[in-house]
Amino acid sequence: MNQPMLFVPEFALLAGVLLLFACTALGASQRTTWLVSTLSALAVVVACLWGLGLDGEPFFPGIYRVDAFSQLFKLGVAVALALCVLISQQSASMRSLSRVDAHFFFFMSALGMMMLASATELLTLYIALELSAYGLYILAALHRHERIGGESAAKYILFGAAASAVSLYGISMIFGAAHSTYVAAVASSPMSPMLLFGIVLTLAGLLFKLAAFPVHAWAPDAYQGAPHEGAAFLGSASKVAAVAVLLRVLSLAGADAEQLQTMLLVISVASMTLGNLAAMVQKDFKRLLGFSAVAHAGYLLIGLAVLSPLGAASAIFYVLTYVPIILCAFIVVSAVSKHGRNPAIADLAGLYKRSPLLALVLLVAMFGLAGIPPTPGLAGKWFLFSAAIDAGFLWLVLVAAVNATVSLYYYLRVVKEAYLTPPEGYEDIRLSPAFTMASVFAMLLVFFTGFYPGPVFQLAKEAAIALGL
Amino acid sequence: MSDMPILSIILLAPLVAFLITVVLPEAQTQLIKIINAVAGLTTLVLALVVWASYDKDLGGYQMIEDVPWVPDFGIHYTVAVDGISVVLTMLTAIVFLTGVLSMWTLEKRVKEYFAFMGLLVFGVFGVFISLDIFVFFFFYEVAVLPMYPLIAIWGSTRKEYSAMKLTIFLMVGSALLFPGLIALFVESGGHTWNLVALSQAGTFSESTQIFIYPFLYIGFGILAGMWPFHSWSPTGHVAAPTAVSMLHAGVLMKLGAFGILRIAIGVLPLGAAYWAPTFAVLATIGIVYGAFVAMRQTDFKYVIGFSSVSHMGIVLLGLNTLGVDGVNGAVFQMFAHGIMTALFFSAVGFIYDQTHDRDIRHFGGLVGQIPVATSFFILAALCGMGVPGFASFWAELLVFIEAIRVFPVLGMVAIVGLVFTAAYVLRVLGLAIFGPKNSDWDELVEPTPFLSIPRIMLIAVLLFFGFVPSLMVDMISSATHIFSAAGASL
Amino acid sequence: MTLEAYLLLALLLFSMGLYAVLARHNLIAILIGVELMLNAANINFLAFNYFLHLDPAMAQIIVLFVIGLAAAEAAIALAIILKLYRKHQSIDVDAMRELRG
Amino acid sequence: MSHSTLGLICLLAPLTAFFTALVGFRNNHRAAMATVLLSGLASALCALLLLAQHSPQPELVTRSWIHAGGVDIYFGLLLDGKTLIMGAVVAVITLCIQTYSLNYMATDPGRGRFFAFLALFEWAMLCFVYSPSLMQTFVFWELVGLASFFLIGFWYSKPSAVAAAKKAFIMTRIGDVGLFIGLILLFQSTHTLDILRLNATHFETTRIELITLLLFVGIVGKSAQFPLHTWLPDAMEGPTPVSALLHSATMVAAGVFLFARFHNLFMQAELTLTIVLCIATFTAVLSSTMAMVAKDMKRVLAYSSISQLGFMLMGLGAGSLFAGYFHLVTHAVFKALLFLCAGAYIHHYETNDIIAIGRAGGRKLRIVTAGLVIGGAALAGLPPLAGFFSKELIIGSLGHGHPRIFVIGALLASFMTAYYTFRMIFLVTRPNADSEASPDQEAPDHEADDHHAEGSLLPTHAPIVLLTLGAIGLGFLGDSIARLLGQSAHHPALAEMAPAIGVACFGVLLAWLDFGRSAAAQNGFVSRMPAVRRLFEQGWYLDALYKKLFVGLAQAIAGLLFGLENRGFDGGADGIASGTRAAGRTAAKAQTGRLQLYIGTSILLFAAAALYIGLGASR
Repeated sequence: MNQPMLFVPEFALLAGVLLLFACTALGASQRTTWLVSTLSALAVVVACLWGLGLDGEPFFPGIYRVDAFSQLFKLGVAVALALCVLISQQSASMRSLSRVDAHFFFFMSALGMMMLASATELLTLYIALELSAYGLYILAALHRHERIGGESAAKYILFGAAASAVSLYGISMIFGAAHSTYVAAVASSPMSPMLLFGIVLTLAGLLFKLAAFPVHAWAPDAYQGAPHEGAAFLGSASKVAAVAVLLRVLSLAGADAEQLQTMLLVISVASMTLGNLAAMVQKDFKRLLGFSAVAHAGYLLIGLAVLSPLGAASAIFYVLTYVPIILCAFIVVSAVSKHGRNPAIADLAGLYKRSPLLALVLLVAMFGLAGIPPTPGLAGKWFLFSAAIDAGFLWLVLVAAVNATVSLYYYLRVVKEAYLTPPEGYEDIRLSPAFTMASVFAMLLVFFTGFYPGPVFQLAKEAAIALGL
Repeated sequence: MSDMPILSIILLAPLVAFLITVVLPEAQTQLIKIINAVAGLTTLVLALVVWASYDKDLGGYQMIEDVPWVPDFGIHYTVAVDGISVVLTMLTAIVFLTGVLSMWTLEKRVKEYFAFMGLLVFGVFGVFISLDIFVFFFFYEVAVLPMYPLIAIWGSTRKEYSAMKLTIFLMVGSALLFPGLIALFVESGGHTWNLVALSQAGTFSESTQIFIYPFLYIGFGILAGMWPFHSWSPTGHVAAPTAVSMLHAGVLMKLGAFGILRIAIGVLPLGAAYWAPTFAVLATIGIVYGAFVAMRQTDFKYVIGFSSVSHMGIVLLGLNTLGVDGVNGAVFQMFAHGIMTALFFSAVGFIYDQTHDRDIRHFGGLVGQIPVATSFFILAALCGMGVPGFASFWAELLVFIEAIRVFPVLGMVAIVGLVFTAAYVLRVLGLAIFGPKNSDWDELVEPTPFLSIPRIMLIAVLLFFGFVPSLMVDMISSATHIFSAAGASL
Repeated sequence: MTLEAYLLLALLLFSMGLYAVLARHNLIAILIGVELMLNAANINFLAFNYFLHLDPAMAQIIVLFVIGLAAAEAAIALAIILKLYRKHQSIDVDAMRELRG
Repeated sequence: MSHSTLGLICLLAPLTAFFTALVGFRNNHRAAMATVLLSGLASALCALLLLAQHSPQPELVTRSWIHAGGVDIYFGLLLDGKTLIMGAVVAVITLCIQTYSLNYMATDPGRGRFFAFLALFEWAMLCFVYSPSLMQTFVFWELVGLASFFLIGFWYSKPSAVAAAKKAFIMTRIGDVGLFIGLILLFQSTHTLDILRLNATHFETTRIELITLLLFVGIVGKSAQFPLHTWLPDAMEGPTPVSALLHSATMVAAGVFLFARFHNLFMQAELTLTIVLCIATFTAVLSSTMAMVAKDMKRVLAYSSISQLGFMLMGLGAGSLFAGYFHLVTHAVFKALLFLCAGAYIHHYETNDIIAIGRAGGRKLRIVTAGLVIGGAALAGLPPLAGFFSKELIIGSLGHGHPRIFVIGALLASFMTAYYTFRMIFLVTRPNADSEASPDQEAPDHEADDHHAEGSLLPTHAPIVLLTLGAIGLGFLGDSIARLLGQSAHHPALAEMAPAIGVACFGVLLAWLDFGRSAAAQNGFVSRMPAVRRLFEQGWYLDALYKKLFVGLAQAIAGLLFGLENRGFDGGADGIASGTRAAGRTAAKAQTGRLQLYIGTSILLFAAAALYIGLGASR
């Protein structure tokens, strides 16, 4: 394969970035920008689909790997990106001045995420991590109702910067212990306390991206404070990228780090329990999703902690199928939101009457998050739990399953609000074609993967094998 | 006929009805009802075809369809029927059709109602015919969750609380099933989810079986209304609308018992043998407990709800005997109880729809006011008491015969429970159906012939298998004769 | 000086940065603390590179990149802090307690 | 016609009639009644034909019902002496009562339903009688109970009738449980439920004693023996033909019939037989005492039924199949007669009170009164009526090798039977002139007469006459019945009979002194002892005791479990739920909003983890 061809998905994305930059610079209208951005995102999806089979190292050896693993994650990011820009036509929750710029930041951040999936060198990884984060920091700050937007963004960036500093400090120790920043070299170097020390500290920054305990506190705030589309991107693409990079880094920790596994298991249990419990009492729908994201980080960490090929494949499957599900939720958030305000759970009242399609989308999202078939949530949990039991962690599965039960309580509360409460005092919602399209597309993805998880799992498994586990 | 994927067609019929219902505009209520009735009729006809074409002498799993689903994880879409599945598929089809017909007068949010119901039935069919653990669980969850909106939207009496309670209880059951079911796969070497392959003797060591079995038994048992995890069931019954109660008690609770039989006992016979005495005690407590609590209830549906706890106790006791007659009886009881409870709820629902009252003390002498409608209730009550001539008599007989053999004391206690069953059933009859009439309800009207159809169908089935039980027992025992060998070796 | 001394220096710098992050009330001071932490990592890189006799370009490239990234990060953070200041008329971290629970 | 065809007609005619009458002719009483009557006629004819054509060997017609696993259940007909006699008795008496009901129920709005359930009862009873297997016996035993439930509770708007029906069903159900367990144990011991084969089986002692005791529990329930006898008097809440048919002549006899059916088994169990004798004797005496003070005509007859059933069981328990069985047959006839007569009075005078009937001029219904006297005499065991022969045989069989206490008990009961029977007869036929009877009371009499003159009296009188003839003549058929049963008829010597005749005559005499003679105060010797009278009137307070003890206990347990359900299970689940929500609130509080706290905790935890892991690896 021709070397530059390996970079096609990134090129497509880069082209999108440049186009959008041009739009911003030339003062294009909001509608034009949206069209350009949507078409570019579509092109990126196509490029990623085309690029699924690519394999090779485009630049210097050992720095940037294009393989089944990276390409699958790029596809995930691209799909998330496409859906997010598709619903950003109005962006009622953003300041009107930023609505054009937001698309640029989407693409920038997505570029960083795609590179994260391929990075096999720690500096590259760090740069990609930061690149992906900057766009998100800015997006998080664009909420029209700035009071919470400013606070959440400030907390997000300062917390993120501190975490990334810790990460970098960790990377410096890995560098010192392994004498190299290449993942392959680190993986083959002898295990030393300093190396492990470095790995743990590096993980701090990466777990921050996943919103796992104890670096989860930004998530509910940022979900709540970011404009809806930004939060959607934060909740979907960022999660994908986080899993990608965590899998890369953990695969270099090797198999003999039993304590590392213990730590990840503790983090997993703490994340899911804390996230689910706190989500139960939330009133703001987006904040609820933020806490639920913490809980899902916990589920994902099961696969990451087990770190068997099956565990990795399950985590990949889970996070990829999680994308359309969480986007379903944010589509509803965005569509229900009035004048860009954050919808409380009570604002979902009577959705079945106000917009049956949205109600269905919400139902799919909630069932998906709760792991109820025919959404892929069940298959995802099933695979993750299989990996855990395969590794001998029956108790973990029990804890996770009880957690899933708790989570059902608040997901059903949302469903109840949408389907039971009469729509008094709320007017009907007219969906724009873009929203209808996004809804249908996201639901199709959910149902396809739910009814027929085979192909995606196959891709996930190939990705896990490509990871070298 | 043999190369037609008849099981998949049965499975897909409610799904197709679901999809059409979702697509149709909300105002087309009549069309939606007709489509669902057609789907119900289709499944019933096909279930009859399956019944007729199942070769009882050959036994085992027949009409197998096998398609890789998640090949990288050994998951196959494998469906097949044995004698037990045939019976339960038939039960589901009957309850589906009669459930649709019972809700013919529904006017509130018709489209969504039938959509959820179609989804639920789809899941139930899937459970009864699947042979792959993942597929089984997939359908199991599909069947359980629509109960939430069905009860919460169309129910009555603390409907949201009940719906949530029911769902959470069942999810706790699932929480136990997750580790239990997956452990089967892992412990067997991680190659297959196929139930037949996993059932091979020697797949699991005895200690493994003993460890995993309670996860599965309790996990499924919660859905089967197993004492002491039963309290979701009466609450749910009371809150649910008629057809949902019918499906809930008629079919859904059977999923739990079926899961115990097919997976817990089928795959882990040694574990079952180890735990059987313990769980038989719980089942017996359930029988007597349900009857006693039913004696104090004042709501029609609570009485029926606790009678379900009691009757499902009989099913569970039968399963725990691990003997061929006990299991035959248990499966027969699943069927009979399914039809009977559907009839019960259908009859009560008819009365409730007119009166919006279910307190038995507010009624009296109903039989004089609406003799036809109450006669449905009386017949269901007789069946509930295990009166001969109704299907449940034979079911209970078989269970008790085996129970006395295996657990003499428990068996006797369970039989003594029959007295209390009679007591609470007659209490309801005496208070509400007979006795001095309450002239508040003089204006009650009889069901139209069309509305009587589903009830008459259910009665006909009960009487038919009450008079010709051999048809049923032959079918069931074509699957359980394998069981007897297993039982003997224990 | 030995490697250990440099590492200790870096650790000290990191701790000072961390102290600033945790103890200062001013958001900009917190940001500066983060910069200190990043520079601690930079010292680590250079020290390791020097004492372990690795390819001399490696750590320099890393450090240059990190400085660039830190600057970009600081720019974004300052922008956000500025925005916050406009709304709240304060950049005290204790004033940012609306999002909780 | 072959025997199987006859048998099938005999069994299926009532079933068909039941469904036709109940469902088909729901709104057409005439057609329903006609159908049922026709089916009754057909059954009676077939049963009689079968009896006439009996062969010495038992015949078996069966069809498999369930065959699976270890269970093989079949249905069919067993034609031997016991079943043929009983079948004929049941069919004929049912026919008589159906005919009688034509008048009795003529104006009842639910008469179609009434006849339908009569047909259901007949079907169940005949299938029970002709049953070749214990399984079938049990099935129809239950169905007989069910039919009886519906017939007792026929006037469903009367709370007392509903309560009586419920009581009857539950109390017999208690017995059924015993029978059911016994059946299952029997099946497990022998792997068959075939009656002929069971009777030919020899058992190990303890096992058969357990099994027969359980079977006897069922008999106690169904045949209303102490301590489960209290439902029978209440069952008189049903229409009188029902009482005649079910609760005196046939249904309650089912228990005794079952005993006779398994006589061979019971004979193997010494202990059971002793218990049977004790209970039967005690019941006979106990219920006779209650009959002596009862004022309700139907209640008197009901108590007498209980005591006569006790007599039958005494005979059977004493080892004489023939004695018990013979009494079963004769009792069925004369008790049905007595009830029909009672029904005629009650229907005519619209009261159940014996004294009121007498004062209203009961003896004016001549045919009825004749029937009452003859039936009563038969009941009292006066020669040469039917009851005399059978009762003599029972007392005679008790005399052989059994403790004297049983004979004394039997004689005591026999004496009381004669006393209370003639008390009733005298109260009806010789009303006290000094009583408060005023000429006005004649008036409703005439009205009633006119009222009934509209319909023919034939349906009322024909059965009475027929049964009167039976009560007179049946006693002389003892030998043929014995032959059919395969037993030798034992004719007790006069010396043996003397005490029994003596006590019976003494009883009649005493009744004459207390009630019959013109100067009598019509206040029995029992009534002169108020404490005893109250005791007897209240049925020895057993009903109250049961109500307090068992019903109260059951309700207490139910209440306890009800509370457990609500507070324990429901409350527990709700408690867990609210606990989780509280945990949720606490967890949400951990999100303090303090950025520095977030960062500090995170870095602290990660540093700790790094140290733990790093140092752990170096160890």
